[in-house]
Amino acid sequence: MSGLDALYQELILDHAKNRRGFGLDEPGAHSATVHQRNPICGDEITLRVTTEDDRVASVTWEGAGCSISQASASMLVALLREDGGDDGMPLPDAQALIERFREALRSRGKIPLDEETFGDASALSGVSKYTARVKCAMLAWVALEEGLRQA
Amino acid sequence: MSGLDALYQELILDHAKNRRGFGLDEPGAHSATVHQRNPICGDEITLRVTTEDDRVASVTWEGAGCSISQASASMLVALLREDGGDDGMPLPDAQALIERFREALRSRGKIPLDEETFGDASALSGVSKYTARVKCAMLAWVALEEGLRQA
Amino acid sequence: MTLPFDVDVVRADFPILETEVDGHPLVYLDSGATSQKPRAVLDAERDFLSRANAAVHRGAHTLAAEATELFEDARVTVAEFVGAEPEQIVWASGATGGLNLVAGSLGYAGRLREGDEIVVTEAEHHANLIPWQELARRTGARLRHIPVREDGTLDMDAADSLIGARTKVLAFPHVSNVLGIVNPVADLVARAQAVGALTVLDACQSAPHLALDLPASGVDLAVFSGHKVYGPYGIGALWGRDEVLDALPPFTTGGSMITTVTLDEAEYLPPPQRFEAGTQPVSQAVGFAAALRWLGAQDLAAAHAHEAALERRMREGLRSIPGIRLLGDTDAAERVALQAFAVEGVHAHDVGQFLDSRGVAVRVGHHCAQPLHRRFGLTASVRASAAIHTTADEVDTFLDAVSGVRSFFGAEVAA
Amino acid sequence: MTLPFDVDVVRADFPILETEVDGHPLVYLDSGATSQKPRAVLDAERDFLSRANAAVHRGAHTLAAEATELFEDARVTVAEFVGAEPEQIVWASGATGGLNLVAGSLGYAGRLREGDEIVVTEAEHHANLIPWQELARRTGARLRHIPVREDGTLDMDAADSLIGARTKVLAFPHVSNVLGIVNPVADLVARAQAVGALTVLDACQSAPHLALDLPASGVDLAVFSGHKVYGPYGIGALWGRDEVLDALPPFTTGGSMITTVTLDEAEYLPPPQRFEAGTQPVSQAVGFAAALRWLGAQDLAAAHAHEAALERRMREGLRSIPGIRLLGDTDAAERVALQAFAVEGVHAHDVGQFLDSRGVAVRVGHHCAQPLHRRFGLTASVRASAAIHTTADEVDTFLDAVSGVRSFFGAEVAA
Ligand SMILES: Cc1ncc(COP(=O)(O)O)c(C=O)c1O
Ligand SMILES: Cc1ncc(COP(=O)(O)O)c(C=O)c1O
Repeated sequence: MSGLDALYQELILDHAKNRRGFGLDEPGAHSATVHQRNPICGDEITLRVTTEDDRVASVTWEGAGCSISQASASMLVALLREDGGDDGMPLPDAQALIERFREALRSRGKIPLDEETFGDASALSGVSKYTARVKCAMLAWVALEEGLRQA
Repeated sequence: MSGLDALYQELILDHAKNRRGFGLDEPGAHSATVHQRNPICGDEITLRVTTEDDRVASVTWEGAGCSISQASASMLVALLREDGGDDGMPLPDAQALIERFREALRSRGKIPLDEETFGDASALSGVSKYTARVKCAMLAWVALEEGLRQA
Repeated sequence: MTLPFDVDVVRADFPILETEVDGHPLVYLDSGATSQKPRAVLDAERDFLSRANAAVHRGAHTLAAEATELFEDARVTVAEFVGAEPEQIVWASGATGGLNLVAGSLGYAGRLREGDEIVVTEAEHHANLIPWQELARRTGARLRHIPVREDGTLDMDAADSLIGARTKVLAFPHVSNVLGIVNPVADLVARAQAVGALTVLDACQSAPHLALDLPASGVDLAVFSGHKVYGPYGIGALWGRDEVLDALPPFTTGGSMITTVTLDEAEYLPPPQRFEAGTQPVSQAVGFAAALRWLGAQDLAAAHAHEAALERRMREGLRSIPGIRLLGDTDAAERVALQAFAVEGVHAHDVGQFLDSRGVAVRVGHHCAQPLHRRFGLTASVRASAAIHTTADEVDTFLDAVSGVRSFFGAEVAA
Repeated sequence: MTLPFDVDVVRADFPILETEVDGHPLVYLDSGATSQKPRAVLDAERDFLSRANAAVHRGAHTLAAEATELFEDARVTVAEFVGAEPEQIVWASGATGGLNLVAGSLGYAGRLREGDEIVVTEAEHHANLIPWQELARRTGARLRHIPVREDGTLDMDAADSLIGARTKVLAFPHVSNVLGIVNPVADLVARAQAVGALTVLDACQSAPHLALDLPASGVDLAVFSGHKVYGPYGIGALWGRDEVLDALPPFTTGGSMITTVTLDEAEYLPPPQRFEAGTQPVSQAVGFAAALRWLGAQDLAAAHAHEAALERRMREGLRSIPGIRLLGDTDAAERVALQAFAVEGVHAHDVGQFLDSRGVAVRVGHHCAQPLHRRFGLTASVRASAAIHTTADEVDTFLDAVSGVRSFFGAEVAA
């Protein structure tokens, strides 16, 4: 697999086109809406997180950007939905997930994202070799981190 | 003669100690008093020129600085006194002299100052090889040039 | 000595062009962001630092005298490059530094007040926009903008009504760093002169490609960066007419720009020193001059023809690829070989990544021109910019790569 | 890896030290003005420019990513050198650029007004004096000065009464570039903190010679220049505490320091980017970091001991020559190996010329410290300043040359 194909796996191009969680839902009692921006390339995201009983009840978002940033946001939503089940993911788990994701992406290819933990998002492993693209992949995750702090 | 001895000829050290024209005389009907400064080394000169009938009647000065700047001012006065005789040097001659002096000093050693024209000041020929010192030697001459413009 | 123009000979002067990216030869089409440096520049700086380095204008010792001479000779070379006198050249850290100096100094001088107007264009690089925004905010002046038409040219009718009695400053780019179009300097200057406004030219993108005669251009002040004209980072030039520079107070202060300093007060030297506080980028000035001498030794008429051919090849090639939208697509204006474009259905960042995998280095993003992108309904675009060392083959490699973008990303081709 | 300290090994790293002046080996005692550059610095810059050069923070292509990494790594290296975090390091064109940034930004922020006071010392370099004069003039604040005593130390009693409730800023040199004396940073900071004043440290002359821990020093902001720490021209560092930098608006504006820009308004990035408008001196940052890494690889304890021995040898040697007057002649304070002096009956410029004829490069003039010279009744002095590569033999050559000055110029020896 060439470098480019490793970076842009099918799964990524698919998530970039069919974006899970795209479109903000109505805010709940414990909601935070966060705007994040990558000043270098102009990528933007508005992410809304709603918590209930110390769990992530819902995450939705809107925004524009490169396929990596769009796919990453979509994959984040998919992951939270799958792993959280009907009750939603406990907040500490979500925070830990973001932390591990960041660590892997900053590892310059040394720490892969395992599929067991990260689901579809594990396809983003290849990004960590492209230091200029790490911020794209992190955008939604940083927005969620900030949202959890506020919600 | 070493470079240093060529730069600091006896005549220069003598003029630097026994400064001709040092001490400002009373201004006349057509006098100008000019202040010049070399901001790099702090050399300063205040020069007063009095003209009469389109001739340089008198030049006096005060100031502090390196031996080159002091000697050059002293030699300028000596030259004007000798060549000007009792009536003083005609203004166009003085202006031409300053112009030729500048040209020689900026020539990087290519144009010497001949003794016939420049008298004692011809000992300043060596300065033209030391670009950082040209300004020191020019100080009084530039002040006179400015003074003649104003007087 | 002028060399006959041979792009392969030119290329041999640039060590970095031997680089490979991912197994592909580097195709550097990002000279609009920063140019590569010929060996002559690297050598000049290193030689200076290994042989003559010393603080300039401050010492009597041999090294200091030699360094001062090389430094002032560099000013002469830069002045000659733009047809000016050395006393009219102020060293700045770059174009941004020069523009901030001008705007900041006008502010300190109290030259603008409420009711006054500053006119710029919609096509500004942020460096020629934000300093004027800040100046306007501080002084109460109003900032106005000459709109850009759909084809990328300036709306000169609008300029006519915008530039008037209240206009105190007109600042504009010689060549926009996104559109590549040469703006009508003489027309703009004529309008400004009619109302007595100061003109400031951003010559960043023209200096590497066009012959400049700044005094003849009619503008009052102009800036350009060394690092975009094959020279070092950290240095640029501000040129100004004698009487214009004379009337400006210093923007920054410190050593080497003064005559007398007491604890409470300082007197300043005349230009250019008045604007050059502190230790100057000496080796960079020497390298900057080496770059301009290197450039001046080329057959520039042939080089310009070469670049013009690249420009046409690039633009026509892009036009023929489906789903490509050119920014500033006009044949009606003179241009430099720099073209921004958008690919339908694919984000600029992804386009850049794809091209990079073929060894092609382009710039993606807003290129420090957000308002201009907004005017075209975009947040980002892709920009290819050529230099004197670019070949037709490189342009073809670039075009071939662009042709493959949409299918790689599965973007549907519009009907 | 730390090398055992051997001055000959160190010297071999500096190509320029092989230079001859007038048939004499160069004895470079002007490092206080600008330091010479070790080969590691020349190589790092050249290597960067030949291999990885591209605009940073602006491109997605491979070269741009590599350049960005090297550039940000350089920031980490500079931060480590002063014990700080990378986000606290702002690139400036030099110390002068950094000090103007601070003074200018405080002015734009409206942080000073009539009745406020700015305190500096009588021993300032013009770079840490004139920007404060200008700020005072613009805001109506008053500029006050801690006097220097006859022995060159600061009059701390006067400082006590000067620093009070009105004091908003206290700016002072870590080491004066004329006196070589290390000022009592902790004492001064304590007085400023007691009244809530901002402290600004000019670390130009300490950075090359002393271990710096800026966060621990207690000051709020500090500056130093790359070219005085064995690094390139055109770059320096401003360090600031997070909350201090956070509260400052930008001084210059342009590309790469913004988030959103419209035609009328711009939003700025947090520090350090907020203060870094325009293309940064990228290769210089890389060279600056190479200089600090080169320095850090030496046995610094041994190097400092070496320099301390040179300092004593120089000062004691000068003291023993008749007709020499030392500026700041005290054993009571810590010092660096930098000594200014006057020769009775001989102008500094002539002294410098004489030393130059023996290959000895020193600085003559007011060293951008006119008020301090005036305080000692002088307009000019001679300054010898050593570096890590200076040898005891070189100091002896210098002393021997100084001994011959007065007889050459026929200055009578005072009784
Ligand atoms: C104590 C001190 N402060 C400030 C400066 C100014 O530094 P630069 O000229 O590198 O900006 C210098 C050196 O010139 C200095 O010695
Ligand atoms: C048109 C234009 N103006 C100004 C600038 C700013 O130049 P610099 O970043 O070198 O200061 C640039 C390049 O970045 C430019 O292309």
